[in-house]
Amino acid sequence: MSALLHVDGVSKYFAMGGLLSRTQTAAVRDANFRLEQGTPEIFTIVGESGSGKTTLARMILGLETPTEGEIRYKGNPISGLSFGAARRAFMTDVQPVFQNPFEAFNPLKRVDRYIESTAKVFRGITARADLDAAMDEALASVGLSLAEVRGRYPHELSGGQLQRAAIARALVCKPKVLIADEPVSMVDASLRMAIVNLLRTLRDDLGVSVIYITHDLATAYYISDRIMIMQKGRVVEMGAARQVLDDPQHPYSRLLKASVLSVTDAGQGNLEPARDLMEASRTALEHADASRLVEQGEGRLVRMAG
Amino acid sequence: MRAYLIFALKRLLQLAVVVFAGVSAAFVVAHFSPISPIETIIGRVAGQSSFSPTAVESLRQTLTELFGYDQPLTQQYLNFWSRFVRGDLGPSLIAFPTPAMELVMRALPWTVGLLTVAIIMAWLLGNILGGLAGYYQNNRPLKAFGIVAIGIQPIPYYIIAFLLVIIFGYLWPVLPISGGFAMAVRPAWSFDFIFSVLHHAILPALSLVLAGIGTWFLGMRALVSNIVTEDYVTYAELGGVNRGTIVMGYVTRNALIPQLTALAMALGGIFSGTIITEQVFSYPGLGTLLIRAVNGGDTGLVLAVSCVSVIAVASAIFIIDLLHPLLDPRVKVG
Amino acid sequence: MQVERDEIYGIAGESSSGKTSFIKVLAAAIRPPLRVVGGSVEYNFAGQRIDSTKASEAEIKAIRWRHLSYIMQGSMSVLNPVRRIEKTFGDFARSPLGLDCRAFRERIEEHLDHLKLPKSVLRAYPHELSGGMRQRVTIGLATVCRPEFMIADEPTTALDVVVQKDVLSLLRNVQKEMGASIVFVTHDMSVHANIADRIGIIYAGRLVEEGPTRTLFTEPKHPYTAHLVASLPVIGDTRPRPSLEGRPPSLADPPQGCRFHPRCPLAIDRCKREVPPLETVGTRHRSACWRAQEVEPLVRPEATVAGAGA
Amino acid sequence: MLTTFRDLFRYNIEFRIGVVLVSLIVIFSCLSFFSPYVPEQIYTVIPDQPPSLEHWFGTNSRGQDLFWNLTFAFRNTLVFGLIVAVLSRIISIVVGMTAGYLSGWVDRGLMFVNDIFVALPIFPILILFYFVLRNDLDTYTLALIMACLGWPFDARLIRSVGLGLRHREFTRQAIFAGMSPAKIMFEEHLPYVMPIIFSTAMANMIWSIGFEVTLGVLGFTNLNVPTIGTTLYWANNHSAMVVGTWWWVIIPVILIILTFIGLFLLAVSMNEHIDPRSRLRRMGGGNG
Repeated sequence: MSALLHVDGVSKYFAMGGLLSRTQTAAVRDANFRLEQGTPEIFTIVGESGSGKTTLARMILGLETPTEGEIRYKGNPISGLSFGAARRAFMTDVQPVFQNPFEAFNPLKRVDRYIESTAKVFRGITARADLDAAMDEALASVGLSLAEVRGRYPHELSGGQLQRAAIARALVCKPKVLIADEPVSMVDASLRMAIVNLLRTLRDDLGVSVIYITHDLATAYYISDRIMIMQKGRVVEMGAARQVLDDPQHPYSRLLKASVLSVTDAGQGNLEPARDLMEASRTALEHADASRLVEQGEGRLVRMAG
Repeated sequence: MRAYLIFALKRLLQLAVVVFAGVSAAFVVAHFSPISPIETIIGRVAGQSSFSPTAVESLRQTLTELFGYDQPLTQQYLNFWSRFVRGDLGPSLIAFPTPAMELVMRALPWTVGLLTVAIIMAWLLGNILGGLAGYYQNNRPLKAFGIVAIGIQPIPYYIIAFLLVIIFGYLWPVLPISGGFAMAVRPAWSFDFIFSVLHHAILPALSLVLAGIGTWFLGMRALVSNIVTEDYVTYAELGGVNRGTIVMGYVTRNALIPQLTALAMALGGIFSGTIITEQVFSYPGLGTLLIRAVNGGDTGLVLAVSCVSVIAVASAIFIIDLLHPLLDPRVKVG
Repeated sequence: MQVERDEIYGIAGESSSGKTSFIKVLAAAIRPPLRVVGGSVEYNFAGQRIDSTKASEAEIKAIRWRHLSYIMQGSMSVLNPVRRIEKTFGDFARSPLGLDCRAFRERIEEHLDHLKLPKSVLRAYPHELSGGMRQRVTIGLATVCRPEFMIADEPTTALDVVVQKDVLSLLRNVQKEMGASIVFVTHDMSVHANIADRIGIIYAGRLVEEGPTRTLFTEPKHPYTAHLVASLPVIGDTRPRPSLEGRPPSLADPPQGCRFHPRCPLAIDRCKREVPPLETVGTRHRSACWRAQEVEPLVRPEATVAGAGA
Repeated sequence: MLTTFRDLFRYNIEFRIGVVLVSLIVIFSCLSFFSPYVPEQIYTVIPDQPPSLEHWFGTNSRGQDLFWNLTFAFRNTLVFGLIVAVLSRIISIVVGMTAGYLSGWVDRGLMFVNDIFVALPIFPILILFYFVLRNDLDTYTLALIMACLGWPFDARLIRSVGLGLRHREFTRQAIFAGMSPAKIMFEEHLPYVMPIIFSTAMANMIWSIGFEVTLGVLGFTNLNVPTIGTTLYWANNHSAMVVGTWWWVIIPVILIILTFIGLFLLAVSMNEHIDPRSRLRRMGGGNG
């Protein structure tokens, strides 16, 4: 099998401070993973704020250049494609969905403007009827219709509708990979599952691979095929989602799981923080420089000392 | 402390660049003058009075060096800088043979004094009143002051000074409208002299305060009326914190930070306003000197005033910038 | 609704459901253009009754912080950015506590120590602390006078999961120890599940259901609650989760009758015309639905998991 | 943009007063096209006549009808202010938007230049230009110089708006919808900057006209062209206040103050409309 997307030893350092007192912080350190061609999956990157998950997503989208390593799409490195045809071809295949649906569209412009622009630029459609057909098809796949969206301004749609319109915008150019950065964290609870379920439909029905970036282990467990857990820029554990979350190995993964507020024992007031796991994950972070990812079989990787 | 020093050093670098750019610009503008100044000036000086040939020769030499048409451009530029650093821009023309720099240095304290007093008064008064007006939005006198401020604020310095001259010079002549001190008083550290200086400074200072206070008042009022809706103010009110503490420690304290930045940004403009005002009141500062120099065709003096102005303003901005981190703990020093 | 002593009452609702306005009423923080149209909020502090919608400024000021304190949303913006934590403590707690400088300082240090916060935070500015630290400081600030009643508005929303759990547990412990009551507002049902004793669900400005936490999660009697509870995914459970269609109504122009009817799968004609009253449907359990008895949990909790939790 | 103006006119009394004042001044200056006199000619009427039915604003010591002369003066001054405002708006939009959207080194470079311009005391520099150019310093040259000096405050403001917009999600949405940087800057972002451009244009006119008047009064412009500044110059030159021809001074001063207040009210009300926080300081910043 050939790789669709290959993140190969990618690190990103940000320079802090000015000319005289420059320090470097690593947002992402040596991240490796690949999505295969022909097998669409939901690949989840989990981490808290500051874990580097968003930076990694930005690098995959080509918005940020890795300091080390390389990201290849269908074998071609994506860095350096800032403008031009190659960049356009890449953007046709890899599309983003952002966090805040209320911010996803310019409040002063109509929503369909973006869907139309995507269809025009990336699929080269020019005829009015073809454009409408392409837009309607994309909107239908997210449970909306062109009639509902055409001529509407963002404030006329609900958060759930906007997020679906944003996904439709990405789908209009028939991408292979969708990068969804916290797509439901700003959506109201009653509308949230509609979006999450939609991501699953995209994988199953349209064959789109989704890189789902989240801090929420519960939805990750619910929809992901594979999962990658990041702590302060480092991948600490990776593997099949159910397997990893049912039985996390790395102390940090275990801490994250232990910190999820369970609803199954509602009303029990079970709030004791897992102090021992906090300590263990802190220790693991301190010794992270001398650790490496160890293969555990079935594609499962766990960061271990030594 | 070390971080602060690094921060200060960086600002110093910025100051140096501004001074360099400003002085260079002055040189370039003077250099590309279509008028050839040297012989015109020599001719005028020599024709008007009977100076000693050596003085005339020294003037010719200075001017040749300053404008230095006999040398390559880079050399002229370097010469200009070396003279500038030594503080020697040649003798002035209007008060020949007093060095131009000496005239500038004599005028500088007047301008700086007037400017400092006027800025501090306008800034403090405007901010205090504006802060109160922003917090007590239904207070009638403060509302009325706001309307007056909107009326006065856009009037340029010159017109305000001019109006004051009309009022206190012609309609109700109670204050001196010209000069830095009375002719009859000798400059000394005497009560009479100081009183006379203060007396003469009232109108110029008043016109500067009038021109400036509206800006600060309106700016502060807008800022404060925003800050009172901030969470930390709401929270303090919910917490039953003292009114006085909220107004001073929460609202005003936070609003002062952007107002200080605004002061640094406005300084160039205020300086221009000051020298315009000086000219109207014949105040013995840089402004009056500059106009005299222009009317007298005194290139060296015009250059000296321009360059010193650039340095003065840039240094003042530098000092305000240094205060900034002391007022705002969030500014990253370093 | 009533909030008892020594309990945490959770208020859940989506964005623009009116929960923020509601707690403003509780906190006596209503300012124009907002206006209390009717009703009253009665507190019973140390035997004294006070109605926060009618009490004078001075009366309110007298109970503030001593009896009634707040933990606000967004820990970054509730602390004055140019004031050291120490001074902020002084501003809020100095006069209610009525202690002299030394004793006050000792009291605060003791209190912080109790909350497992280092003394050094007193010398810090808010921006120098992490999000979790800041939230702990605001909890410290709200509890230093040992008030009887606290209002907590989304206190953990911006925090990461690990820190969130830590902060919640701190809040819970402080509350238990002081025997205070807390009205806890958040949209996150999983937070409610773990901290609240009872929960009130607000939809489009109305209280639609109220009951003990466990009951609401296992036997919701309002279709909206049923959806909210069912849409929460659980680790170890991959059954499909239902989602709710439509959008929350605008408060300026709410639908006639039951405000939930346009989105409700159980809606009947009556729901479109008549507003359902809040009626008792079980022990301390009330619901505003014409068909409350027919509401079933949409996803049955797995017996084993529920058993393990009990 | 049009609805913004309509709302402002309906709800904001300051804006309404501003519109009325500025309209009156514009109409007044447009009357110059119907003037029976040629502005450069002197001694066409009896000098030193106080205001009367025949000469509404009186006549000056140079034998000119003040009413018609002032229509020319205001036209020239307003046109000058407009040229400066338009030119400096163009510079500040280009610099501000580019710095804000592209950020990085481009931004740092442009803002460095910007900071130098902010720190320069403009008046001595204008004087220096006059000193060098003398009579070559006509209205258009002066307007060009002023435009080159009058953009940095506003460029910085536009940049900060652009910088904020750049990080909004809809900008990234636009990038991935295949829009070019130019399209994003001028179609997606420009609408947000338009109110600022309008508001700062008013403030900029106050600023440039203030300097023009000052230079004119000091006699540092072409004195044969009637402007507000030269009008006051000639009044001073003939010691109008001493001689008693007060109308020669008072009327232009009142009119120019009304102009300034009108422009200022437009700027302020627009500014408050955008965001009360976006500061008023620029207006005082370069007040001359």
